[in-house]
Amino acid sequence: MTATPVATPLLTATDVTIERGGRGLVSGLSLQVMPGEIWQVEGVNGSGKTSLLRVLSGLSRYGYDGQVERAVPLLYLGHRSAVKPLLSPLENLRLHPGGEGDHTDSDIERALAAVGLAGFEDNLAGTLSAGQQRRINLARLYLSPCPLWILDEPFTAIDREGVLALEQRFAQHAQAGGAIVCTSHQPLNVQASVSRLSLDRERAA
Amino acid sequence: MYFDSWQAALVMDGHGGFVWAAYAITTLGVVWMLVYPAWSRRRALRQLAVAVRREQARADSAQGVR
Amino acid sequence: MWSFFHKLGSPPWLYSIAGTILRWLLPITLVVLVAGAVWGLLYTPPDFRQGNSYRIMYIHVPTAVVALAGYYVMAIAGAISLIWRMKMADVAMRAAAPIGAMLTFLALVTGAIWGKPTWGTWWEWDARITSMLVLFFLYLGVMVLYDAYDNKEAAGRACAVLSLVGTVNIPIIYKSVDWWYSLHQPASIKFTGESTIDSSMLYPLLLMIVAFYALYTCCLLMNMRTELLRREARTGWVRRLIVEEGKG
Amino acid sequence: MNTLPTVAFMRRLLRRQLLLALRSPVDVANPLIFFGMVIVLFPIGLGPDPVILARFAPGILWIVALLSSLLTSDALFRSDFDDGSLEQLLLSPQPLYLSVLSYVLAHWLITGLLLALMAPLFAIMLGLAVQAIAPLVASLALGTAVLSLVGCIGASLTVSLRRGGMLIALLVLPLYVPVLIFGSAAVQAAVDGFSVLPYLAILAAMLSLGIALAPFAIAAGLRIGIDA
Repeated sequence: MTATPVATPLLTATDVTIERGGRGLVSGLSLQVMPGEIWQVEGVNGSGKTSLLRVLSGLSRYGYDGQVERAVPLLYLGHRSAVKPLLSPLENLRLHPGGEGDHTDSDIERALAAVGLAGFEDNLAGTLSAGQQRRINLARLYLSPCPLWILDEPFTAIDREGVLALEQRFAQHAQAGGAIVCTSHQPLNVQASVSRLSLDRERAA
Repeated sequence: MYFDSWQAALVMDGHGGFVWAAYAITTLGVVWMLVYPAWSRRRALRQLAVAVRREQARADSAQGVR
Repeated sequence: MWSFFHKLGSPPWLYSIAGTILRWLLPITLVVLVAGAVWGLLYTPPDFRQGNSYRIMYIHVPTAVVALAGYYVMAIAGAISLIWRMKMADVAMRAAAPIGAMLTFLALVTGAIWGKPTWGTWWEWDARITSMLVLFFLYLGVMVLYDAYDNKEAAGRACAVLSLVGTVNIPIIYKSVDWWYSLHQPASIKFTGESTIDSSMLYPLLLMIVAFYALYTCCLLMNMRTELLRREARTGWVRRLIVEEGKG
Repeated sequence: MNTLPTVAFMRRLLRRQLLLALRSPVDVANPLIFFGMVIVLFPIGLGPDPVILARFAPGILWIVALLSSLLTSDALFRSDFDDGSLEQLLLSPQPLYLSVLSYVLAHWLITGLLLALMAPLFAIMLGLAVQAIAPLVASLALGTAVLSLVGCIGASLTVSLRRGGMLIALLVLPLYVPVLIFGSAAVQAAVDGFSVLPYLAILAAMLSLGIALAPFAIAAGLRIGIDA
């Protein structure tokens, strides 16, 4: 996807204010995510990272003030891995409620191999470990055509090689003109410009 | 008045018990519908007053301590 | 007009306007209620078929009518809060539920008492009473659902959806219960569907219906004021209010 | 960007629900076992006299079918809500209004239709007149579809609540009343030898009203539940 002449932002959030249980988590946040950018949202636990991501992804439509517009379809990977234990990884991705196009079995197998699940395609997801189940979810990063990714702590329960592979995938996605907004407790070392958004500074300001 | 005496009004040719019972229960209901909100508003105000006073005390003690 | 609609959204303004309305509406309501009751009880002739027991109609019919209307008021408030996201409409819906439930309960009790002299049983599965019972459960459903949610804003929205679903279903429930009653019960005394009601009985009934509508409005406004206080507890205008009430 | 056409996406969701149901046959069998067990309670409670049982059979069969359908509506969205699939569904580009219909259809196929097909067995046990068995199956098949739609509304409003099970019954049972009225009346009419078509027509009318309106409430309920 060549960068369009004047880069239109994939995601624009204007003056977003989120309050949870009386505590002001985010106030007056404005954000523009341009193609090729990777944003890392930092903050201590409970600083509202997940709430912000849910608002940016359009999952929570109430409970916040301000405007969020998404110009492109979105891939959201949350804390929970959206994997049905009774289905095999192959079936999980083939029948995914995410609504993306139909993927051929070979695409799915290639994606599962990329996240290190080669050979596990047909066991029931219930028999796999928690880390492996999260990888089924992460396999969607290799399948989904959506340019905008919003990832909530994608690296939890993933070992070191897995993290490295994912960081390469992030860089590749950013270079291809996609954009990523993610939260993570460890700094991202990616061959791309990473913009940081710290929710602690936001609240302190 | 349709009834010639209070006695007749009470008895209502035998139906008085039902009629007056129904009116009594409805009166209780109406009284409850009117009294409950007023009472709960005053209670809410009292609770808020206590909360404000406690906040004040906390703020003063914080100043005092520093 | 638009400024009025906008102002309706500001809690302190609504709190004070409700107060002023109540100051004159409440006494009028009480007077009309007592007048209607006395008129219906003592100054109207008995019904040639049912004798004096029909006097319960002067409280059964108004409570039933306003209870049903109350459900629609609640649903409309819910719809406004859901569609235009007006907090005040959510307050109104929250305040309307218990009043409607109480009115439905009163309608059921007075209907049951009225049934004893008319049919000889305390509970007669008459069409109107059965539909009223279903309406009572609809009210309970809304109140229980509100209580089940921890996040009270989500609770308000969920109740708005439920009460809208309820309003769509109420006409269907009433029609099907009417049909069900006529299927199993040959047309005996049609309970409240008095075909022609003598004018001497009609006027007190209309007066009582107006009285109960006024009562509903008063209770709604009073409940809304309490609800406003609870929701706006940390704002400045409530603080000033507490200070005034403290001195007053 | 090849998002799936809506109908294909609905078919995918339906296949997914049915595959999940097949993978846990116990969940499919539960409502049927419940249906059978509760039917057995009535002769024990009312006495074995076939005349009494036959007279109440239409009502009993319909009430128990209604309760079985209610029993299973709590689990409709709960497992998807717990493992995060529901979030993905809400974020999918396809209209939620149509996606929830495949959930309802799956629930009806798994519980409603199976109940209707099993009902003749229990009808015979209760001594229902033979000519009323076919109308019973027809009215149950139609009626449980409406029950699934309304049950789905209850499920979506309580999806985020921990103890949603009992709460659904209170929310949804008042809305079941019209379906029960015309469903049992259809079977009663068949017993008395009258034509069943008008009742089935009314049930079908309720079904079409439900298909048109219920998804709005279900979609709204899910969006509210996810955000609670």
